[in-house]
Amino acid sequence: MGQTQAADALALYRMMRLIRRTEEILIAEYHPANEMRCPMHFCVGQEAAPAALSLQLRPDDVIMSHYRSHGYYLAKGAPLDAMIAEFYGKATGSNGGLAGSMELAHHGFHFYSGAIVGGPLGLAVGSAFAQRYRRGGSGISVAVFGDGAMDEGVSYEALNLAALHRLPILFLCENNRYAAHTPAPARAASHDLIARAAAFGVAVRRMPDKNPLELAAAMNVIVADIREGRGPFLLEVETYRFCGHVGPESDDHLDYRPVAEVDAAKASDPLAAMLRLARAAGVADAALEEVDASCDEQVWSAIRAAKAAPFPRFQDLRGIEAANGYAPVVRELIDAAPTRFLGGQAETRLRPY
Amino acid sequence: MGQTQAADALALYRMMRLIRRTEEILIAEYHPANEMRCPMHFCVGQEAAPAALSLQLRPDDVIMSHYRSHGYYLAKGAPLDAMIAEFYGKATGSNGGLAGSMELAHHGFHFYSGAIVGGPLGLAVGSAFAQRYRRGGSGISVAVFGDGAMDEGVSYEALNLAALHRLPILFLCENNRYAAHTPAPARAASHDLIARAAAFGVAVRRMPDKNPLELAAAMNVIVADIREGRGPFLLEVETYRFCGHVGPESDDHLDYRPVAEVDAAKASDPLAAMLRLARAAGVADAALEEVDASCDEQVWSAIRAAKAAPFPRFQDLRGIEAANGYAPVVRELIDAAPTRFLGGQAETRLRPY
Amino acid sequence: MSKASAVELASTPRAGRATRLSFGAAVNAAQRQAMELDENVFVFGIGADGKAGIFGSTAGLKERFSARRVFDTPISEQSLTALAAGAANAGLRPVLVHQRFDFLLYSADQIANWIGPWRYISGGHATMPLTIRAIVGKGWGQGPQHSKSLHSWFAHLPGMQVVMPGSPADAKGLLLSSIFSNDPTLFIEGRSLYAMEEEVPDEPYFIRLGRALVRRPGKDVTLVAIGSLVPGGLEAAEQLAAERIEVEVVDLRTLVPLDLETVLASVGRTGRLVVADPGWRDFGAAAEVIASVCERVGPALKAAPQRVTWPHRYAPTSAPLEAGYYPTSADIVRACKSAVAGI
Amino acid sequence: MSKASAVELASTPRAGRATRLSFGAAVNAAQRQAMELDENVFVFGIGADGKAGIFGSTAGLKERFSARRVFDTPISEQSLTALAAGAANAGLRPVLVHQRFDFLLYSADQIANWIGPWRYISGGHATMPLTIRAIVGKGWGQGPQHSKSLHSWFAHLPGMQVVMPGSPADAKGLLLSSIFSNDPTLFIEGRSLYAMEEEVPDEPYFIRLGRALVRRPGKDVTLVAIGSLVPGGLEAAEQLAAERIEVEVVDLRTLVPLDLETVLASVGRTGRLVVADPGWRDFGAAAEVIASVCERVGPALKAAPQRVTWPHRYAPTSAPLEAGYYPTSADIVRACKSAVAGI
Ligand SMILES: Cc1ncc(C[n+]2csc(CCOP(=O)(O)OP(=O)(O)O)c2C)c(N)n1
Ligand SMILES: Cc1ncc(C[n+]2csc(CCOP(=O)(O)OP(=O)(O)O)c2C)c(N)n1
Ligand SMILES: [Mg+2]
Ligand SMILES: [Mg+2]
Repeated sequence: MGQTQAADALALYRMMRLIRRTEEILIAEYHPANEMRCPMHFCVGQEAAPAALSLQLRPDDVIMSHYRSHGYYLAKGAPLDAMIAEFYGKATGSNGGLAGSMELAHHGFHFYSGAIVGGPLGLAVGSAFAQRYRRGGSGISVAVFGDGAMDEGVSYEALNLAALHRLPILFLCENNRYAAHTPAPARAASHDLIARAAAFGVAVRRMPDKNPLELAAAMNVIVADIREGRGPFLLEVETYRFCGHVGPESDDHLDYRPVAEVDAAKASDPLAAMLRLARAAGVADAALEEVDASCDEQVWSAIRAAKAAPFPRFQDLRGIEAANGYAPVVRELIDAAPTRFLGGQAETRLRPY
Repeated sequence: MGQTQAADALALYRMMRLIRRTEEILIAEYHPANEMRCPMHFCVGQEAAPAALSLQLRPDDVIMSHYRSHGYYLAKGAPLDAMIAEFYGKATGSNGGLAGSMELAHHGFHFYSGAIVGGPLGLAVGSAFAQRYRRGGSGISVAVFGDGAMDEGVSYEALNLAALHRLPILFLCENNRYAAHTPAPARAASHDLIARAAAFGVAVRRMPDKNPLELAAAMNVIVADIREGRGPFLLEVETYRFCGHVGPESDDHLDYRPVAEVDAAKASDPLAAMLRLARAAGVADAALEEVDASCDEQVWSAIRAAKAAPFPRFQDLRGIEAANGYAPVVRELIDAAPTRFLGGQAETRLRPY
Repeated sequence: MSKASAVELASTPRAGRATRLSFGAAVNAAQRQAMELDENVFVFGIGADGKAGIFGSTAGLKERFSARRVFDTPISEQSLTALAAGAANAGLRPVLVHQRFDFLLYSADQIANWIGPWRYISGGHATMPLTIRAIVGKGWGQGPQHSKSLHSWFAHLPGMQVVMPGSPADAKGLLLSSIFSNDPTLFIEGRSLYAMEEEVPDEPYFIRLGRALVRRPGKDVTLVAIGSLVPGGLEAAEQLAAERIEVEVVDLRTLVPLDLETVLASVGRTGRLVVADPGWRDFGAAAEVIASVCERVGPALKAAPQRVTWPHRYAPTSAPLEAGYYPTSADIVRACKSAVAGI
Repeated sequence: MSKASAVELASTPRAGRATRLSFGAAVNAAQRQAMELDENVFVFGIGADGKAGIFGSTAGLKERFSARRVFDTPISEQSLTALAAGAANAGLRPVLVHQRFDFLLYSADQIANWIGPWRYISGGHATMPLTIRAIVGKGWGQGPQHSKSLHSWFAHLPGMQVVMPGSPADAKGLLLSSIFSNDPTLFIEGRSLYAMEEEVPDEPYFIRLGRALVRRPGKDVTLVAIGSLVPGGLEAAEQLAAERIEVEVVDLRTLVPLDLETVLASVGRTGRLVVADPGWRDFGAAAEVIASVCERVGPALKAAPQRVTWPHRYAPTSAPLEAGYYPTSADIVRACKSAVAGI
């Protein structure tokens, strides 16, 4: 137990630290370089949830995330280089430079995201449906979204469908108290988000992110239940965004959240807490230092690679856009009997009109 | 109290009976006449809720209803003649023959309906918003919808908005256990509809419709609270549809609901209950018989008038479609200084491009 | 404009047995065979598993394939569409059915913001092989909320295919191709076509998306007919033949991909263009056909192109107003005549 | 085609003082004055009451008019649109703001199924005087979900007005008219126009919806320019003037009502048509302009009409791809030249 605890603590610290440093370095690089030409939503302060999730996931699991997605991309194990290249708009990006940060995806790693609030919930219902439909596998789908997504009607449809079909899906709601610059009280009279999900028959729980080890332990049980077919679960994680809503700049000059609130949140930084927990769990200082150094090196190396990589070419877009053809099963049929694939038909006199 | 009770009982019986007979006579007339050429959703068996509501409403209240609306149209006090003329597609219809049954409305009486499931909730939020915005008045808005509308995401947005703005709105959900031919278990894992609304901070209650007097008494308290600014309320009425989902035909041959269930529901007909309750409250038989006779006469007289009325003319549509002009405040400005209403402008060289 | 090239009717011979089927039955058969061919195909939508089976188009499928692959749903168009999208991305081939086109408007966000861009946005890695069937109501007072056909909306979205069959045999072959296409497809069925019958090959067959069909040759005017106006177009052509006006009827079959080649070849022969489109006039699909042709042939047309569409208003419910609302073969006859006269 | 009639520039003199304003400031001023003129006007949307004020377009309004009339919202596009509709039916004049056009797609049902048909369906009794402002993102990697402009979708709906200003002064006058129009209006603002400055009259004024503006006379080719492509169109015309090609620039201002009269009069003079439309090419707004013109003048055109639009694909994020994506004045120059050459 002590050993697992230490291993988990190290893994959690490693992932949180990687996410934090990725964001910090990108923020620092954004303007001076002026080469990342896409809106980016950073997750500084919100690293605990993706890190805790990363310990639970398998390759055949699927993540459908909102746009504040960098942490979840990394949590799914997708390559940092391809992510940063994507931000630089390079051909080596995980989407070939077409998506940028807001619609970051890595198909091979079953990771997807998008800017439209509320979208991920329904899509994850679809991938969970496919996982269940196929039988055999024990893959699960994770929908990641902010508290703002709980304003959108589609989210309730998705919760209902998931419960109705008892799908293997984790709804992971990051409640950072704000939707962009709109505080919760301007968006609802009642803020008990898990009560809303529970009313549809979805199992629920609310947890703070101040102790990432506990968060990971809770997720471990939840995900195991989901894998075993006990149906969907909504986990609301109470968290806080240290950085601005979008872009590398702080937006605190817009006075949409109290200074004291921001300060208090930063003072109880989950990453700092994780560092303490790791030490307490017996992780050696050397290991922690190695993590710190390696995270920075990974990020810088990805940035160097991204800068050196070629841009995609305009002419390649046509290939992507061209119709994508037909399923193999049909292509076989066509080969077997080409006449079945009718380009046209004999003149037809239709009756009755 | 006894006198009020008797008066209420008579009024309830009158409205329920009028709705029932309207539906029954229209059902009988539909095919033989073949002159009502529009899909119609009858509400036989579901008369208690509209009748109970009718006792609470004032002229400046607004109803936004789903398509199973005939009872609510009458409950709002709108004229029967104009409704039946609308079904016959006549110029004297409340919508000039454009709407038929599915989008029945009477603007003068602030009654509206439509076929798209879920629509009425958001629209009623809008009219309630206007009622509150204007101050002074004590008008309320009523959204009427079936249990099926609780499948649509937009409904949760509407509940949330109503609670957020503490709007004067009654959400009246007729739970007849089916959405068209789809039973509740095929639509949700959890059927506690009021729990869903309560999670948004909306006050809620669930009631059967077997005792219309009790239903009306409960609505009376609820509506008074809403008028006094205590915020939105969702009342779920447990009811049952005796007729087919759409059209004059029964659809029970489609085997979507158990015969025993249908029979049991019909055996505890709320209209029959209301008749007993009225007698018990001391309403004289003569008064009840007068109601019966007068209801039939009203419906037949409306049908005769509808048949005799002219059809709308195709050329009149253009007038309705033409742009509807501008607000009086602007028209005054234009009259005062016509040059302010610029048909064009001097050539403009725009910079920067 | 040259009239040199002879009319080429595509006339691949059909092998095997055929059965006289209604449009609805042909749609049903296509889904049945698609599900037989591929375990990944499933069909869902409000009423999909009921005895009535969405005007018969899904009747019997649940009994044949079980509730796992054919199921009823809550009234949740948005998330049902998202379910289809998520499942398609995972390799399934969902068929989502809407009894009325109007209902799918709830899912415009899912289609325009997610499904349309999905493959492109992924850099070409992901795919989205789903089919959305939408039935367009017509007549008996369907009115403003049960008779819309916004096919031009979805044809305007890059990445979406839009299919509009005009006959039972086409419905079957085009639906099979839609289901097995690797791109998302909106498949639009005119309710008024449902009773139409035709010989339909028994075997599964596939009509390549993006191939218009010259249903009738003619040298005087090209009539591009779409979906539920195909029968009226053929009727008009027959009537006009009696008056020695030869109409070439091009059944467009799919709005996207748009087979402009076939249309241009026909207009090249006739020099005149009429488009019959079962939708609203302004900013609709007919405008695209006309604009595409005019861009390419410009002043070479012999007469101004014409549109025969629904008038630019919502369908009124009152029976006489409704009767005057929908264009008929007589309207197409009139348009063709004026095109021919307007040399 | 006759060239007889001289160019008539609409040139009503402006009375009173004017101030140099950006497009965003002009939009802000229009709302402020509308709220001053009429207590029934209110403004809401995500971020509407914030310090940033939706790119400045609503900044200061809450301070001036209180939270009752200017307020922030949950992320609930569907019900916000329905709120506007219900309130408008009751006689208020709501202005609902979307930071990005893409977000309003959630409310396509409310617009197409309820708002568009509302007045008509009521037999003409009810009204729906609401305005939906939608800002179209452009550049800096806005990508597929932040840069759509589906103006043609809503122009296709009977009962909807669609307004697309191309300059600050027009933005103010058209927005005031939209707000005080008794019909529902979609008001589309190019984000790329926000910094553009112009003299804008201080007083409230109203530009009648459905009046296109000839911004520059020219005898060789008619350029119909829409919304954010108006500046590029004028720039192209200026460049071409140096090469002795005189472009008549018609700023369409509103898609619905469509001022075909002004367009036809111009094409009557020039015989050539290029349409610059800031949206996707296929089944888009430019097709309607071309089809409407060709229907009426047909073979009388001197050259094939042309479209300058966004390519028919989603906006790519990568900077060089994005730079190649949006049409520029150079593309308009090319189209006009080829129209003139293609006699
Ligand atoms: C449908 C839609 N409406 C509005 C927006 C604009 N928007 C972008 S982020 C955001 C706030 C979302 O807040 P939340 O879901 O809590 O996530 P957070 O940013 O706090 O992580 C909004 C309103 C959007 N992207 N999509
Ligand atoms: C958006 C939408 N989807 C589907 C339909 C088709 N439809 C018409 S009525 C109905 C059932 C509605 O059930 P419920 O709300 O319970 O009302 P009830 O008919 O039982 O009174 C359905 C699915 C519709 N009208 N609108
Ligand atoms: Mg948030
Ligand atoms: Mg029901």
